[in-house]
Amino acid sequence: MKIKLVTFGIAKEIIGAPECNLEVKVPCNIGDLKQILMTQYQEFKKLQSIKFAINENYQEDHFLLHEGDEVVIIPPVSGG
Amino acid sequence: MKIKLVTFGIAKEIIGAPECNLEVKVPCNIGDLKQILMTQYQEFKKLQSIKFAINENYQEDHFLLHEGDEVVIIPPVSGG
Amino acid sequence: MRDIQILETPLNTQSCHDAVADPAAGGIVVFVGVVRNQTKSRKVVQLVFESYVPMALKEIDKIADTLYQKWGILHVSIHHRIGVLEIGEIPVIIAVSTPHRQAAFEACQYAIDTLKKTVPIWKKEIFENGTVWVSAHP
Amino acid sequence: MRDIQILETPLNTQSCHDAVADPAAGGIVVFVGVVRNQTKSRKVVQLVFESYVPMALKEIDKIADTLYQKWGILHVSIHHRIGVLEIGEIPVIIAVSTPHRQAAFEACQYAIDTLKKTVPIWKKEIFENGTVWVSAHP
Repeated sequence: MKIKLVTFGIAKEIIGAPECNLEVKVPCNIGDLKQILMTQYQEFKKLQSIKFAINENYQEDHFLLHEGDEVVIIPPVSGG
Repeated sequence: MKIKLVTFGIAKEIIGAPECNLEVKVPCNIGDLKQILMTQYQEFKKLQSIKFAINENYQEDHFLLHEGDEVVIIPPVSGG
Repeated sequence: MRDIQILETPLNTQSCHDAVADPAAGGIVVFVGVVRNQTKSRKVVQLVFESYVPMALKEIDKIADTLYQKWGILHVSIHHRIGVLEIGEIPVIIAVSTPHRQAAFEACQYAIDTLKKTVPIWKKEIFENGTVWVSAHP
Repeated sequence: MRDIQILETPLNTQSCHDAVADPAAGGIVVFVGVVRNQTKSRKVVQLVFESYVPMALKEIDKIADTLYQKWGILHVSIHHRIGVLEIGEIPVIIAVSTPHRQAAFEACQYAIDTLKKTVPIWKKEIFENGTVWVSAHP
Protein backbone atom coordinates (compact mmCIF):
# COMPACT_ATOMS: atom_id res chain seq x y z
CA MET A 1 0.00 0.00 0.00
CA LYS A 2 1.04 3.62 -0.40
CA ILE A 3 1.48 6.06 2.48
CA LYS A 4 2.50 9.71 2.43
CA LEU A 5 5.45 10.95 4.48
CA VAL A 6 5.63 14.57 5.65
CA THR A 7 8.91 15.89 7.02
CA PHE A 8 10.21 18.78 9.11
CA GLY A 9 13.56 19.96 10.42
CA ILE A 10 16.44 17.58 9.99
CA ALA A 11 14.07 14.86 8.68
CA LYS A 12 13.33 17.07 5.70
CA GLU A 13 17.06 17.35 5.02
CA ILE A 14 17.59 13.60 5.36
CA ILE A 15 14.69 12.67 3.07
CA GLY A 16 15.50 15.60 0.78
CA ALA A 17 11.90 16.79 0.38
CA PRO A 18 9.07 18.14 2.55
CA GLU A 19 6.91 15.19 1.54
CA CYS A 20 7.07 11.98 -0.46
CA ASN A 21 5.13 8.78 -1.08
CA LEU A 22 6.33 5.41 0.19
CA GLU A 23 5.25 1.90 -0.83
CA VAL A 24 5.07 -0.47 2.17
CA LYS A 25 3.87 -4.08 2.69
CA VAL A 26 0.60 -4.80 4.50
CA PRO A 27 0.44 -4.96 7.51
CA CYS A 28 2.76 -2.13 8.48
CA ASN A 29 2.79 -0.34 11.81
CA ILE A 30 4.77 2.70 12.95
CA GLY A 31 7.53 0.46 14.30
CA ASP A 32 7.90 -1.20 10.91
CA LEU A 33 7.97 2.16 9.18
CA LYS A 34 10.75 3.30 11.51
CA GLN A 35 12.83 0.25 10.53
CA ILE A 36 12.24 0.85 6.82
CA LEU A 37 13.32 4.50 7.12
CA MET A 38 16.43 3.64 9.13
CA THR A 39 17.43 1.11 6.49
CA GLN A 40 16.76 3.42 3.55
CA TYR A 41 18.23 6.53 5.20
CA GLN A 42 21.15 5.69 7.50
CA GLU A 43 21.15 9.26 8.85
CA PHE A 44 17.98 8.52 10.83
CA LYS A 45 19.98 6.06 12.96
CA LYS A 46 22.15 8.90 14.19
CA LEU A 47 19.26 10.95 15.57
CA GLN A 48 18.61 11.21 19.28
CA SER A 49 15.07 9.98 18.70
CA ILE A 50 12.44 9.78 16.01
CA LYS A 51 8.69 9.96 16.53
CA PHE A 52 5.68 9.86 14.25
CA ALA A 53 2.39 11.72 14.15
CA ILE A 54 -0.87 10.91 12.40
CA ASN A 55 -3.78 13.32 12.41
CA GLU A 56 -1.68 15.75 14.47
CA ASN A 57 -1.14 13.28 17.32
CA TYR A 58 1.91 11.29 18.34
CA GLN A 59 1.46 7.56 17.68
CA GLU A 60 3.36 4.64 19.19
CA ASP A 61 5.14 1.73 17.43
CA HIS A 62 2.12 -0.60 17.49
CA PHE A 63 -0.12 1.88 15.61
CA LEU A 64 -1.26 0.20 12.37
CA LEU A 65 -1.02 2.17 9.12
CA HIS A 66 -3.62 2.24 6.39
CA GLU A 67 -3.52 2.97 2.66
CA GLY A 68 -3.22 6.69 2.08
CA ASP A 69 -2.24 7.58 5.66
CA GLU A 70 -0.29 10.78 6.04
CA VAL A 71 2.56 10.13 8.48
CA VAL A 72 4.54 13.06 9.83
CA ILE A 73 8.13 12.32 10.87
CA ILE A 74 8.96 14.18 14.09
CA PRO A 75 12.70 14.42 14.71
CA PRO A 76 13.83 15.64 18.19
CA VAL A 77 11.96 18.88 18.90
CA SER A 78 13.83 22.00 20.02
CA GLY A 79 11.33 24.81 20.41
CA GLY A 80 11.35 27.45 23.14
CA MET B 1 19.00 59.29 78.06
CA LYS B 2 16.79 60.34 75.20
CA ILE B 3 16.20 58.30 72.05
CA LYS B 4 14.05 59.04 69.04
CA LEU B 5 11.43 56.55 67.83
CA VAL B 6 10.30 56.49 64.19
CA THR B 7 7.19 54.53 63.26
CA PHE B 8 5.51 53.05 60.21
CA GLY B 9 2.34 51.09 59.44
CA ILE B 10 0.44 49.79 62.42
CA ALA B 11 3.20 50.98 64.80
CA LYS B 12 2.44 54.55 63.77
CA GLU B 13 -1.20 54.00 64.66
CA ILE B 14 -0.33 52.43 68.02
CA ILE B 15 2.09 55.20 69.02
CA GLY B 16 -0.17 57.80 67.45
CA ALA B 17 2.61 59.72 65.69
CA PRO B 18 5.22 59.13 62.97
CA GLU B 19 7.96 59.94 65.49
CA CYS B 20 8.44 60.75 69.16
CA ASN B 21 11.13 61.02 71.79
CA LEU B 22 11.48 58.53 74.63
CA GLU B 23 13.43 58.82 77.90
CA VAL B 24 15.10 55.51 78.84
CA LYS B 25 17.53 54.41 81.59
CA VAL B 26 21.18 53.68 80.77
CA PRO B 27 22.09 50.99 79.76
CA CYS B 28 19.25 50.12 77.41
CA ASN B 29 19.40 47.64 74.58
CA ILE B 30 16.85 46.82 71.87
CA GLY B 31 15.40 44.02 74.02
CA ASP B 32 14.85 46.48 76.91
CA LEU B 33 13.22 48.97 74.55
CA LYS B 34 10.86 46.27 73.30
CA GLN B 35 9.76 45.56 76.89
CA ILE B 36 9.23 49.26 77.60
CA LEU B 37 7.07 49.67 74.48
CA MET B 38 5.00 46.57 75.22
CA THR B 39 4.34 47.88 78.74
CA GLN B 40 3.46 51.41 77.63
CA TYR B 41 1.47 50.31 74.56
CA GLN B 42 -0.36 47.01 75.13
CA GLU B 43 -1.27 46.84 71.43
CA PHE B 44 2.33 45.93 70.59
CA LYS B 45 1.84 42.63 72.46
CA LYS B 46 -0.82 41.61 69.96
CA LEU B 47 1.45 41.96 66.93
CA GLN B 48 2.83 38.92 65.12
CA SER B 49 6.34 40.27 65.61
CA ILE B 50 8.16 43.51 66.17
CA LYS B 51 11.62 44.37 64.94
CA PHE B 52 13.87 47.41 65.16
CA ALA B 53 16.22 49.14 62.77
CA ILE B 54 19.05 51.58 63.40
CA ASN B 55 20.89 53.23 60.51
CA GLU B 56 18.63 51.39 58.06
CA ASN B 57 19.65 47.95 59.34
CA TYR B 58 17.80 45.42 61.46
CA GLN B 59 19.30 45.11 64.95
CA GLU B 60 18.93 42.27 67.46
CA ASP B 61 17.87 42.42 71.13
CA HIS B 62 21.44 42.70 72.47
CA PHE B 63 22.20 45.86 70.46
CA LEU B 64 23.03 48.69 72.91
CA LEU B 65 21.38 52.07 72.41
CA HIS B 66 23.08 55.44 72.77
CA GLU B 67 21.86 58.96 73.56
CA GLY B 68 20.16 60.43 70.51
CA ASP B 69 19.85 57.13 68.60
CA GLU B 70 17.07 57.06 66.04
CA VAL B 71 15.28 53.73 66.38
CA VAL B 72 12.80 52.67 63.71
CA ILE B 73 10.02 50.32 64.83
CA ILE B 74 9.39 47.67 62.16
CA PRO B 75 6.03 45.93 62.57
CA PRO B 76 5.42 42.79 60.44
CA VAL B 77 6.18 43.70 56.83
CA SER B 78 3.68 42.96 54.05
CA GLY B 79 5.11 44.28 50.80
CA GLY B 80 4.82 42.59 47.43
CA MET C 1 -8.55 33.25 28.66
CA ARG C 2 -6.41 30.79 26.72
CA ASP C 3 -4.29 32.70 24.24
CA ILE C 4 -2.17 30.34 22.14
CA GLN C 5 -0.45 31.64 19.03
CA ILE C 6 2.34 30.72 16.65
CA LEU C 7 3.49 33.87 14.92
CA GLU C 8 5.90 34.94 12.20
CA THR C 9 6.20 38.45 13.65
CA PRO C 10 8.10 39.72 16.73
CA LEU C 11 6.63 38.70 20.09
CA ASN C 12 5.69 41.20 22.76
CA THR C 13 5.97 40.61 26.51
CA GLN C 14 3.38 43.23 27.39
CA SER C 15 0.75 41.57 25.16
CA CYS C 16 1.12 38.23 26.91
CA HIS C 17 1.08 39.95 30.30
CA ASP C 18 -2.08 41.86 29.43
CA ALA C 19 -3.78 38.70 28.12
CA VAL C 20 -3.58 37.07 31.57
CA ALA C 21 -4.21 40.11 33.81
CA ASP C 22 -7.22 39.69 36.10
CA PRO C 23 -8.43 41.37 39.32
CA ALA C 24 -8.71 37.89 40.89
CA ALA C 25 -5.02 37.14 40.14
CA GLY C 26 -2.56 37.50 42.99
CA GLY C 27 0.42 36.87 40.75
CA ILE C 28 1.50 36.70 37.14
CA VAL C 29 4.65 34.89 36.08
CA VAL C 30 6.04 35.49 32.63
CA PHE C 31 8.81 33.47 31.02
CA VAL C 32 10.55 35.05 28.05
CA GLY C 33 12.94 32.95 25.99
CA VAL C 34 15.73 34.85 24.28
CA VAL C 35 17.97 33.90 21.36
CA ARG C 36 21.42 33.67 22.92
CA ASN C 37 24.54 34.82 21.15
CA GLN C 38 26.36 31.56 21.78
CA THR C 39 25.90 27.81 22.31
CA LYS C 40 28.76 25.88 23.90
CA SER C 41 30.98 28.89 23.20
CA ARG C 42 30.28 28.75 19.46
CA LYS C 43 29.00 32.06 18.11
CA VAL C 44 25.42 31.97 16.84
CA VAL C 45 24.62 34.36 13.99
CA GLN C 46 20.90 33.65 13.49
CA LEU C 47 18.27 31.06 14.30
CA VAL C 48 15.54 29.56 12.18
CA PHE C 49 12.44 28.11 13.83
CA GLU C 50 10.24 25.75 11.87
CA SER C 51 7.00 24.19 13.06
CA TYR C 52 4.34 21.67 12.16
CA VAL C 53 1.86 24.36 13.12
CA PRO C 54 -1.52 22.59 13.50
CA MET C 55 0.00 19.89 15.70
CA ALA C 56 2.11 22.42 17.63
CA LEU C 57 -1.06 24.37 18.50
CA LYS C 58 -2.70 21.12 19.60
CA GLU C 59 0.26 20.14 21.80
CA ILE C 60 0.43 23.60 23.39
CA ASP C 61 -3.29 23.29 24.02
CA LYS C 62 -2.65 20.06 25.96
CA ILE C 63 -0.11 21.94 28.09
CA ALA C 64 -2.74 24.60 28.80
CA ASP C 65 -5.23 21.88 29.80
CA THR C 66 -2.75 20.62 32.39
CA LEU C 67 -2.16 24.13 33.76
CA TYR C 68 -5.88 24.58 34.39
CA GLN C 69 -6.36 21.09 35.83
CA LYS C 70 -3.24 20.77 37.96
CA TRP C 71 -2.54 24.35 39.05
CA GLY C 72 -5.97 25.94 38.85
CA ILE C 73 -4.63 28.84 36.83
CA LEU C 74 -6.85 31.76 35.82
CA HIS C 75 -5.38 32.50 32.38
CA VAL C 76 -2.51 31.49 30.13
CA SER C 77 -0.89 33.11 27.13
CA ILE C 78 1.68 31.19 25.07
CA HIS C 79 3.19 32.77 21.98
CA HIS C 80 5.87 31.05 19.91
CA ARG C 81 7.59 32.66 16.97
CA ILE C 82 8.76 30.90 13.84
CA GLY C 83 10.96 32.00 10.94
CA VAL C 84 14.35 33.70 11.10
CA LEU C 85 15.33 35.28 14.43
CA GLU C 86 18.29 37.50 15.20
CA ILE C 87 20.33 37.39 18.44
CA GLY C 88 18.39 38.93 21.34
CA GLU C 89 15.00 38.31 19.74
CA ILE C 90 12.27 36.37 21.51
CA PRO C 91 11.24 32.88 20.32
CA VAL C 92 8.75 32.19 23.11
CA ILE C 93 6.72 33.92 25.82
CA ILE C 94 4.60 32.12 28.42
CA ALA C 95 2.46 34.13 30.85
CA VAL C 96 0.34 32.55 33.57
CA SER C 97 -1.90 34.15 36.18
CA THR C 98 -3.07 32.42 39.36
CA PRO C 99 -4.77 33.46 42.61
CA HIS C 100 -1.55 32.69 44.55
CA ARG C 101 1.97 33.22 43.26
CA GLN C 102 3.56 29.83 43.99
CA ALA C 103 1.22 28.11 41.52
CA ALA C 104 2.11 30.67 38.83
CA PHE C 105 5.83 29.89 39.13
CA GLU C 106 5.25 26.13 39.03
CA ALA C 107 2.76 26.26 36.17
CA CYS C 108 4.94 28.56 34.05
CA GLN C 109 7.99 26.39 34.56
CA TYR C 110 6.04 23.23 33.73
CA ALA C 111 4.77 24.91 30.56
CA ILE C 112 8.18 25.86 29.18
CA ASP C 113 9.79 22.53 30.23
CA THR C 114 7.00 20.56 28.53
CA LEU C 115 6.88 22.79 25.44
CA LYS C 116 10.55 22.05 24.86
CA LYS C 117 9.88 18.30 25.01
CA THR C 118 6.59 17.77 23.18
CA VAL C 119 5.75 20.62 20.82
CA PRO C 120 6.77 20.05 17.18
CA ILE C 121 8.96 23.09 16.69
CA TRP C 122 12.54 22.81 15.47
CA LYS C 123 15.40 25.23 15.91
CA LYS C 124 18.33 25.49 13.53
CA GLU C 125 21.34 27.41 14.69
CA ILE C 126 23.23 29.29 11.99
CA PHE C 127 26.92 29.69 12.80
CA GLU C 128 29.47 31.55 10.75
CA ASN C 129 30.69 28.26 9.31
CA GLY C 130 27.74 25.92 9.35
CA THR C 131 24.31 25.06 10.70
CA VAL C 132 22.99 22.67 13.37
CA TRP C 133 19.48 21.37 14.09
CA VAL C 134 19.44 21.74 17.87
CA SER C 135 19.02 18.50 19.89
CA ALA C 136 18.80 16.37 16.77
CA HIS C 137 21.83 14.25 17.64
CA PRO C 138 22.86 12.72 20.98
CA MET D 1 22.27 46.07 35.42
CA ARG D 2 20.72 46.37 38.87
CA ASP D 3 17.56 48.43 38.58
CA ILE D 4 15.93 48.91 42.00
CA GLN D 5 13.18 51.46 42.41
CA ILE D 6 10.39 52.39 44.80
CA LEU D 7 7.87 54.48 42.91
CA GLU D 8 4.67 56.38 43.55
CA THR D 9 3.55 56.00 39.95
CA PRO D 10 2.11 52.96 38.10
CA LEU D 11 4.58 50.17 37.38
CA ASN D 12 5.22 48.81 33.91
CA THR D 13 6.04 45.20 33.09
CA GLN D 14 7.71 46.04 29.80
CA SER D 15 10.15 48.46 31.51
CA CYS D 16 11.36 45.78 33.93
CA HIS D 17 11.61 43.27 31.09
CA ASP D 18 13.63 45.69 28.97
CA ALA D 19 15.93 46.50 31.89
CA VAL D 20 17.13 42.88 32.09
CA ALA D 21 17.19 41.98 28.37
CA ASP D 22 20.62 40.83 27.18
CA PRO D 23 21.91 38.85 24.16
CA ALA D 24 23.71 36.53 26.63
CA ALA D 25 20.45 35.72 28.44
CA GLY D 26 18.75 32.45 27.61
CA GLY D 27 15.74 33.27 29.72
CA ILE D 28 13.96 36.08 31.50
CA VAL D 29 11.45 35.42 34.26
CA VAL D 30 9.16 38.22 35.36
CA PHE D 31 6.95 38.11 38.44
CA VAL D 32 4.13 40.64 38.56
CA GLY D 33 2.18 41.08 41.80
CA VAL D 34 -1.41 42.21 41.39
CA VAL D 35 -3.81 43.79 43.89
CA ARG D 36 -6.51 41.16 44.30
CA ASN D 37 -10.18 42.01 44.68
CA GLN D 38 -10.56 39.89 47.79
CA THR D 39 -8.75 38.51 50.83
CA LYS D 40 -10.31 35.55 52.64
CA SER D 41 -13.57 36.29 50.79
CA ARG D 42 -13.74 39.84 52.14
CA LYS D 43 -14.01 42.44 49.36
CA VAL D 44 -11.01 44.76 49.07
CA VAL D 45 -11.75 48.28 47.83
CA GLN D 46 -8.26 49.79 47.77
CA LEU D 47 -4.79 49.21 49.15
CA VAL D 48 -2.29 51.60 50.65
CA PHE D 49 1.42 50.75 50.59
CA GLU D 50 3.77 52.57 52.93
CA SER D 51 7.55 52.13 53.11
CA TYR D 52 10.61 53.11 55.07
CA VAL D 53 12.16 53.89 51.71
CA PRO D 54 15.94 54.17 52.36
CA MET D 55 15.98 50.91 54.32
CA ALA D 56 13.66 49.20 51.82
CA LEU D 57 16.08 50.05 48.99
CA LYS D 58 18.95 48.68 51.10
CA GLU D 59 17.10 45.43 51.84
CA ILE D 60 16.14 44.96 48.18
CA ASP D 61 19.79 45.56 47.34
CA LYS D 62 20.75 42.67 49.66
CA ILE D 63 18.30 40.45 47.77
CA ALA D 64 19.95 41.48 44.49
CA ASP D 65 23.39 40.63 45.96
CA THR D 66 22.16 37.11 46.69
CA LEU D 67 20.75 36.71 43.17
CA TYR D 68 24.14 37.54 41.66
CA GLN D 69 26.10 35.39 44.11
CA LYS D 70 23.87 32.33 44.34
CA TRP D 71 22.26 32.15 40.88
CA GLY D 72 24.81 33.99 38.71
CA ILE D 73 22.11 36.16 37.21
CA LEU D 74 22.92 38.65 34.45
CA HIS D 75 20.52 41.45 35.44
CA VAL D 76 17.73 42.20 37.88
CA SER D 77 14.99 44.81 37.95
CA ILE D 78 12.81 45.21 41.06
CA HIS D 79 10.17 47.92 41.16
CA HIS D 80 7.83 48.38 44.12
CA ARG D 81 5.04 50.88 44.18
CA ILE D 82 3.82 52.79 47.24
CA GLY D 83 0.75 54.97 47.87
CA VAL D 84 -2.86 54.17 47.06
CA LEU D 85 -3.51 51.29 44.63
CA GLU D 86 -6.78 50.23 43.07
CA ILE D 87 -7.82 46.62 42.41
CA GLY D 88 -5.91 45.11 39.50
CA GLU D 89 -3.00 47.53 39.84
CA ILE D 90 0.56 46.32 40.27
CA PRO D 91 2.41 46.72 43.60
CA VAL D 92 5.57 44.87 42.57
CA ILE D 93 7.47 43.62 39.52
CA ILE D 94 10.62 41.50 39.64
CA ALA D 95 12.46 40.63 36.42
CA VAL D 96 15.57 38.46 36.30
CA SER D 97 17.68 37.36 33.36
CA THR D 98 20.08 34.40 33.42
CA PRO D 99 22.04 32.39 30.85
CA HIS D 100 19.84 29.32 31.57
CA ARG D 101 16.15 29.43 32.42
CA GLN D 102 16.03 27.25 35.54
CA ALA D 103 18.15 29.76 37.46
CA ALA D 104 15.85 32.61 36.41
CA PHE D 105 12.79 30.87 37.87
CA GLU D 106 14.56 30.06 41.14
CA ALA D 107 16.12 33.50 41.53
CA CYS D 108 12.86 35.32 40.78
CA GLN D 109 10.93 33.21 43.26
CA TYR D 110 13.59 33.69 45.94
CA ALA D 111 13.43 37.44 45.35
CA ILE D 112 9.67 37.79 45.82
CA ASP D 113 9.59 35.36 48.76
CA THR D 114 12.39 37.26 50.51
CA LEU D 115 11.03 40.69 49.66
CA LYS D 116 7.79 39.77 51.41
CA LYS D 117 9.74 38.77 54.54
CA THR D 118 12.46 41.36 54.92
CA VAL D 119 11.72 44.59 53.08
CA PRO D 120 10.13 47.35 55.22
CA ILE D 121 6.97 47.90 53.20
CA TRP D 122 3.53 47.72 54.74
CA LYS D 123 0.20 47.05 53.08
CA LYS D 124 -3.11 48.27 54.45
CA GLU D 125 -6.26 46.75 53.00
CA ILE D 126 -9.25 49.07 52.80
CA PHE D 127 -12.55 47.20 53.01
CA GLU D 128 -16.00 48.72 52.72
CA ASN D 129 -16.32 48.66 56.50
CA GLY D 130 -12.81 48.94 57.91
CA THR D 131 -9.07 48.65 57.31
CA VAL D 132 -6.45 46.03 58.13
CA TRP D 133 -2.65 46.20 58.19
CA VAL D 134 -1.84 42.93 56.42
CA SER D 135 0.14 40.33 58.45
CA ALA D 136 0.30 42.59 61.52
CA HIS D 137 -1.53 40.18 63.79
CA PRO D 138 -1.16 36.39 64.13
